[in-house]
Formats: sequence, structure tokens, C-alpha cells
Amino acid sequence: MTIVFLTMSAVTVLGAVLAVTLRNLVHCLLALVLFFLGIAGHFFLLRADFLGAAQILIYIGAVAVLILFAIMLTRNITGTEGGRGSLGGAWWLGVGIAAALAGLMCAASRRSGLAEKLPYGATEEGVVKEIGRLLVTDWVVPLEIMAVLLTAALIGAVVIALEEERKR
Amino acid sequence: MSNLLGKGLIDGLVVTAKNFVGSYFDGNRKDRLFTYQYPEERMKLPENSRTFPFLVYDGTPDQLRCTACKICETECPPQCIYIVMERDANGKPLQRPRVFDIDISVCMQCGICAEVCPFNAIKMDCDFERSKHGRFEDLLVHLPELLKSNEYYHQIKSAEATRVDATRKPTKKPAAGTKPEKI
Amino acid sequence: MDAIYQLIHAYCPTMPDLLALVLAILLPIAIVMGVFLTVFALLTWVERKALGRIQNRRGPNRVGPVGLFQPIADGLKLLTKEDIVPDAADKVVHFLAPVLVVVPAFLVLAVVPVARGFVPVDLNIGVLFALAVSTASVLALFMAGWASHNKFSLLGAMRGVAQVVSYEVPMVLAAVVVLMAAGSLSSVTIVEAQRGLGGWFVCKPWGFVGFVIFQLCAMAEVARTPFDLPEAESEIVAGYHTEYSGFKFALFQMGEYVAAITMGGITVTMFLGGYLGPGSDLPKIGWLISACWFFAKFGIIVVINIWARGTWPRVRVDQLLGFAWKLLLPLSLVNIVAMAVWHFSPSKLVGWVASAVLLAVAIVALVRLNAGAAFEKRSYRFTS
Amino acid sequence: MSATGIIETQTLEVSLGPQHPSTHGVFRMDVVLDGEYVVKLKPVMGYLHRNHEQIAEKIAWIANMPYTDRLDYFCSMTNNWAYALAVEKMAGLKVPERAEYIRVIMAELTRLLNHSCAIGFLLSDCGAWFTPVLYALRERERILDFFETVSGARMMCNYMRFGGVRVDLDDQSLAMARDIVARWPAFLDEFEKLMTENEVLIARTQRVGILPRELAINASITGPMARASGVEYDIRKVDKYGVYDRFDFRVPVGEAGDTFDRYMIRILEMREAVKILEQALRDIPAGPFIAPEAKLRNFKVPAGDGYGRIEAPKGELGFYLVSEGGAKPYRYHVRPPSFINLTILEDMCLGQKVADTVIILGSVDIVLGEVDR
Repeated sequence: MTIVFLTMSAVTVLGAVLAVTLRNLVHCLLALVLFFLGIAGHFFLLRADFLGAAQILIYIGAVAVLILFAIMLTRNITGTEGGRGSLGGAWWLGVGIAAALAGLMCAASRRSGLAEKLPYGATEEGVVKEIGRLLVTDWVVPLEIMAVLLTAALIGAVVIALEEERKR
Repeated sequence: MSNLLGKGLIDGLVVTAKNFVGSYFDGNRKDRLFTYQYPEERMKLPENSRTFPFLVYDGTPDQLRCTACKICETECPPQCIYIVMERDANGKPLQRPRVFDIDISVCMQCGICAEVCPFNAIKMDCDFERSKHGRFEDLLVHLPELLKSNEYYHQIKSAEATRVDATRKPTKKPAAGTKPEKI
Repeated sequence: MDAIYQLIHAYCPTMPDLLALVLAILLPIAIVMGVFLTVFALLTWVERKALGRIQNRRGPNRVGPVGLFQPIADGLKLLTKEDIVPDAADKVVHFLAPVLVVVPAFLVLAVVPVARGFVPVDLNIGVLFALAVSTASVLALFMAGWASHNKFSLLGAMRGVAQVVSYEVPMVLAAVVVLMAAGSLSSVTIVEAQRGLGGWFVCKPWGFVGFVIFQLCAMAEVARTPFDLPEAESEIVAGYHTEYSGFKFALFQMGEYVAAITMGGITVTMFLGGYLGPGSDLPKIGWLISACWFFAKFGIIVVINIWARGTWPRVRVDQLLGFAWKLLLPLSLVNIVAMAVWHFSPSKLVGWVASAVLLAVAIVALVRLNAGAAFEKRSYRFTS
Repeated sequence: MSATGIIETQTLEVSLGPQHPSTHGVFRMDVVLDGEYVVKLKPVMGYLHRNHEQIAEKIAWIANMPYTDRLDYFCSMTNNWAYALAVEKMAGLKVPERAEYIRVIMAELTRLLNHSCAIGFLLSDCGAWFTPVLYALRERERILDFFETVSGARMMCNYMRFGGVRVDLDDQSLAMARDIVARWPAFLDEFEKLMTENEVLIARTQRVGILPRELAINASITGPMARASGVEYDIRKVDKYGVYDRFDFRVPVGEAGDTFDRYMIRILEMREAVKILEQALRDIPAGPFIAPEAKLRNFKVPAGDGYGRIEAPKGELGFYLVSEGGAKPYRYHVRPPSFINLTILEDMCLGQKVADTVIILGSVDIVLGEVDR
């Protein structure tokens, strides 16, 4: 298992590093996908199958595609230009912010006791059920807030699209 | 659309299903499966069909009908015929070709040469299997290959050949200076 | 896996444990790959033959008896062909794309229960896994289209990405109904939930609508006619695989086919009762009968695919996306409500009628809303 | 992805053709795309140019006949007829009645053949995976068999002669033609059932590639395309050439002028052509099939010029000839319908999507042999 974990971690880190260092934006995106895959692998390794599948479905199936469309819309569509500025002199700033964020998240999750609340003891079959149950009981308010937010975004998108349609 | 939405899609499916099933119960091949499985089965070509020209001879190959009059050479639309008349030792024309070449890579199988020939000497063949390996020399057909007997002509186009024979009977070999028959 | 492990132990007790374990892992993979690659090869032949007959042709009939060896000949031909990579292409991505097309397609096979007691991996999130992994093919499409450095490829890739992403949504929502009914994400549990006469989910109003939505989405997901826009040959040559040749092209074809096969397998599992059928529970030969049932049902999906391909024209990009967002998505949402109605209704009959009426009303309303001005009946005048 | 004030996108220039599956030959469209929308389209022709007119001015009048076969290689019969008509006008040849009937039969069969294939390929461009084309080809095969029996060649018929036709129709071939005509309505019904009411097809073709009536007239569009746009113009009715005034037939006219109308007009025209064929095959008189004074060799046309035109399946096909009284034309000019009909491709395609340009091109029904000459 350790070997698998180490390989997976190496791939994940490699993906992350490549995502910020590569010069071609599309290559960066593909590296990012590699990173997402690594994370999904970690989830599977931890027997969190549901999270792993969700990671693939949402991050690779949706988020990566979203970024892809953003790149295609804003950059040269055939991708011929390719290059962009190098990492720049302010790389240490990014690293600092990332470290701070990571520390913050670790501290927060430890403080909140989230770990204890999660259904560790549940059987494989039960994990999904338990997650579902928690989502509509304990965490129903955040879920609803998220739903409202997404609905608002959806309506906004429709409004923008309608505006374009009228112009045409 | 007055009728139900989706009816058109279903109708199409019905038609293709009928064709699918029908192709297995197709007695008369021409109804559905109309392709010929070429090397095994060949199409029966109608008598009128034409591919490349050939020269007709009566009896033996030296009795060919062609008199090297060069009418076909001048009338040929893509100019793919080349004729040189045979001459004897004194240089007197002998009323038959020494060279008769047809470049079948240029020939467009229109059949005008056969139509204009006043001696019924050049006719259109039905043989379509003329592919060769070379592009230039192999497709230049010379006199010996062009010669086909009248029997062969009868074999591929019996009605037409009989008609031609009937018109030719009085003059077996046209003498020099014979007026070409009117077309 | 465990069963095979036990089996190996029983027959070869001398075998080292690690080897037995590896064998137990590899054997099902080998069987599944072997079976489905054969199915793939056979299916290309069946499709070409059937399309030929639909179109009044004979289809392949030269290689082997009735052309049966045609797939082998095709494979050999593609293997020996020159592999051309365009000069301006992004070499690495261009190389990776065909590989990435095939991998997710085969990964999905892992959760398809082909026969009773035979599923390579009985994941407790089987269906979700299948849907998630099949999404990953989007990326391969994009990589192929972008790396080829060809405008047709790029157009095809962007179409493909938009299409797959759009159809993913109603597809998952259509699957939700099944998950609600079975109360599980595991593919085996879903199949077992469909036991009994008329127990197949497709025999219920919500199940039928879900099946239609799922089937349409599956056809779109794997780019089959009438949704084959990413590779619409009359418009954008060959779409994202325009610049591929040789075995890479074969990999694309294989990836697509295998994806179509697995999608068919998932559809059968979720709506058509999977391997269930009369005789599938018999003690000794039950597994064989159940496998036959699975492939028979799978055949239905294949027939639908081929038939549609031979008949219907292709839709346009905007119509395709509009179809997904304006018709299938709301319908699948209504379908979930219908499932809830079914679930909470006091008796079976009430549930039947209520959900059926709800769905019928929704379908009529949605079709009216979308097709209001779209189709007009034309009349023509004649002058003489 | 569209050009709006919100997001500025780049346009993409795509060259559809000359090697493209659905440009119907070696034809190129330089399309500028904004996302999937066409903002500019330039048809590029000339890939199949083969000096047709120059060749014609170098060879005898009759030697040109086989060359006209190769203009619109789907409809060699009508090409022959238009050329023969022009020469007959100049030479003052009278065509015997039987020959006129034979010509009408051949021309209308050509119309059936051309229209069925044209809509077959149009549907194939829509993505109907070759099924309609093969159904059309299946029926076309019968007509081609008939042409081969009569003229000796399936496509390059070279059948018409100045003052008549080359070979007479015997009873056997007449029976063959009657059989084809009798079968045709059933085929049309099958074809229409396959596609006409198909929702996908309707969504793809209705209100796509609209050609307004005024534009059609101004651009001198002819044939089914003009009639689909509501222009009541059919040379068979206007000129009454040949013996067309003896047949009872109607000319279908469309309203919207979109791709769907162009598809339907072709189907309706086939139904009318079947009517003409039935009458012609019923009434065909006995008599000579070629004018007795017509001759093949040493054929000279008196000095002057002449324009012969007919309603070819694709539109007005005209030959403008100038003679100096010699054995060759002095000037030879072709007015090919598909070339003229193609000139307004851009007007029809602007604002449509890439997928639509292909079917609009398909609905114009071009043959590159005729466009480029």
C-alpha cells in the first residue's frame, strides 16, 4: 500500500507543479487534470469510493471542462500562441499564500472536530447513505445556501444568454 | 404539423426495417440488392454497350476492312487515333494501315469513330476489363491487338453485325475510290 | 475476486499465495477484456452487415465466411499503416489522446455485471463510478482535437466537449430514479432490485421515461447517430480524429465502440433487468443462462443504435444542446418527482396512474413549449 | 461562443474543400467562422477546369457532343439535347416527331435520375448516413440500365444527334422505360415516408438557407432553386421547345425558398416528370428517328449565331454558339445552371452554422464538371 500511496502522491505533486510551471495554458490544464486524478486516486486509496468518483465526475468532468472553455474563449482559439509569462519574480508570494491556506485548513478541520462526525464506522454500503442522510439533516442549511447560490448563477447565465439571443 | 410529433422518425424506421428484412427475401436481385458481386458474377451487357474500339477483319487477319482512310482519325474528338497507311516498295499507297494505334488512356469511348467509318471497319467492343499495369505504353493499343474477327463481332453484337453484313454483301472489298456510304 | 481466489486455492493448493492473488485479480480482467473485445469485433461486423442490408447493400462479404473475419483484416490493415503525426501537432498530447480514449471505456466494464455472480469489481458506487469514468473521455476528445492542430479537429473537439458535458446532466438525473428505486449505487444490487414479473425498471412509467432519456443521452455521450456531431463526416471531415492514422485511429474507433458497448451494458443493468430472466437462477447453469439474457438484452440496445444510425439524419449543434437542456433536463427532473410520487403513493395502482399522468403531462407540455413554432406544414402551389 | 459585447471571440478561417467529403467534388469554400456561425464565405471554383470551351472551338461540331456529356455528368442526355437544339436552330434542321418524343423521354428520365440523387445526397449531407442515397442509386440503376441498352453507355450517353437521336427505341426498350416509370411513384412514396416528415430533417432544413424571390431573380437563378423561391419560371413552359406543349403537366412553386422547399420542389417535380413520361410513352408516334437530311461528317453550320436552351434538371442550360460557316464552332459558350446557381451561396449561408453551409450547398445541387467546365 505504501508504494501505491507514494506513487500516487508523486503523481499528484508532479501534476500540481507542472500545472503552475508549464508555459502552454492547455498543457497546464492537462497537468491540473493529472493532479485531480491523483486526488481521486487518494480518495480511492482511503476507501472513500464515493468521494473519488465524485472527484472525477465533478473536477474532471465539469471543472476542467469549464477552465477549458474559459481558455478557449479568452485565448487564441487554435492555441497557436501557446506561451505565457514565466513564473515571475513573485513566486514566493504564491508559495507563502498556499502554505498559509494549507495551515489554516488543517487547523480548522482539527478544531471543528469534523473528523469525528464523519461516518467512519459505517459499512461500504452505508457510506453513501450516511453522507446523504447527513446532507439533509445536519448540513441542510449549508446545502440549501449552496443550492440557492447555484440557482442564482443558473438564472444569471440564462439572462445573459437571452440578452445575446435578443442582440442576434 | 398536424400529425403527432415523432411520427416522421418512426415512419423512417419502418421504411429501413422493411428494406432490411426485404433484402433477405429478395427473389429478384434487381429489386433490392442491386450490386453485382463482380469477379464471380458479371453483368450481361446490352448489345449497344460500348467500351473501346477494335478493327474488324473478315476471315483472316490480313483481310481487314480498314482502308486507312483516316476519317476516324480526323473525327475522333480527343484525337486518340494515329494511322499510317501502308505503302509498297514504290511508295504507292496500299489502302490498309501499317500503323493503327489507339491510346485508350485518352479514348473516351464515345463511339464516333465507329459511326463515321464508311467501311464498317472500326467497331466498339464490349470488353471492359482492360486495366494494365503501366500508364503509358501499356495503354497504347497497336494494330495486332486491335484486330478482331467478324465472328467475334457477331458474338458480341449479333443484331448489329448481321445488319452490317447485309449492307456489305454486294461489295466484298471496296475498291479504291468507292464513295463512302451515306450516314 | 474472492471466489476465484478460493477456487485457485482449492485446485492448486501448492501455488504461492501472492501468485494466486495476482491470478485472482488478473483472471476476471482477462475474461472481461477477452469477451468484450470479441464482442467489439463482432459488433463492428454486425453493424456493417446490418447497415448494409438496411441500405440494400451486402456489407462485408469477402474475408472469411460471410465476411466474418473482416474486423481482423481491418485491424491488421490499421496496424500496418503508417502512423502520421502532423508537423505542427503537439506530439505528446497527440500521442496520449487515443490512449486516454480507450482507458475509461474499459474501466467502465469493471462494474458491469455480465452474469449472475460475475462482475469484475462489485463497487458499492458502481453506477456512479461508471458515469464518472465515462466523463473522462471528454478530456481525450479535447486533447485529440487540440493537439492535432487542425481546425476541423478543434471544431469537432469543442462540439464533443459541449455535447458530452451537456448530456451528462440529464443522464445522471435519469440514473437517479433508478438509484432511488434500488436504494443503492451498486450495480449488482440494482439488478437484484428488478426481480419478479414486470420488475424491470423499464416496465414502470418513471422507468420507461428514464430509459428513453438515458438511452438518448448514452447515444449522445458516445457520439452515435443522430448525435454524431463531433465526427460529423459531412461537415467537419472526421472531427477530432481527422489527423489520426494507423493504429491510433483504430484506438479511437475501438474506444468509441467499447464506450458504446459499456453504455449499452449500463443501460441494460439499470433499466432492463441486467442478467435477470427466466432460468437465470438455476443452480448449475444459471450463470450461463443469465449471461445469455444479458447479451440478449444488450442486443436490443445494439439494434436500436444501428437502426437509428441507418435511418435518421444528424441534428445540428444548437438543436443538440437545446434538446439536452430544454427537453431532457426538465423531463428528467419531472421524472424524479414522478418517482417520488410513485414511492409515496398508498397503492401500486395509484402510483402507476399518478406518475404516468404526471409524466405524460410533462412530456406534452415540454414538447409543445419547444416545438411550438419549429415545424410548419408547407403547401405548394402549381402553375401550368 | 458568439460575438457579443460581452465576450470578444476570435474568428476562425476554415477551408472547406477542395478535399472535403461533402463539397460534391473538388470545390472549396473559404469560410470564416465565429464559433459555429458563418460570417463570410467565399466559393473557390476552378479545380476541375478542363478547357471545355476552348476544346470545342478546335474540333468538329459533332465531335463536341461527347464532350457535353462530361459537363454535368449526371445528366448527359439533357446536355446533349441543349447542344443539339442550339445547332439545329442555326442549321435550320427539322427534328422528326418520334425523335422529339424520344428526347422528351430521355430528358424526363434524366430529371428523375438527377433529382432523386440530388435529394439523396442532400440528405446524406444532413447526416442520414448514406441510406437515402443508396435508395436513390438503386432506382437510378434502372434508368442507367435503360440508357445503356439504348445508347450504349450508362452515363456518357452521347445519344442525341443534330436532327434527331442516334439509335431508335425498339419495343423492348420502350417496355423497359414503361416499367421504370410505373415503379417510380412507389419509390417516391417510400422515399418520402423515409424522410419528408422526419422531425430532424425539418428542423435542419426549414428556414435554413433562405433565398428571397428578388435575389433569386436578380442573380438569374433558374431551375428548382428559383421555383422553390417562388419564381414561376420553367423553360419547358416558357419556350415550349421540343414537344413540351403537348403534355399536360404542372410546375410546382414554393414560397419560403429555404432548403426544405428546395427538397420538396424536387420531389414534386419528379411526380410531374412521371406524368410527362406516362403521356410521352403512351403517345410516341412511329416514324424516322433522325432527320433524313442530317449528316454526321462534313457537317457545316451556316454563319451566324444561336442560343439553345432547355430546362435541364438543375436549371437553364444554354449553349451560345457562333459559326463562321465552317466545320467547327467559332465561339462556343455554355451557360451552366449549377455555376450560376452557386454564385449566391454566400448570401444564403451568412448567419447560418457550418453544418448548414454543407446542406445549403447540397440543396443547390451542383456538379463540378459543369461549374468548372
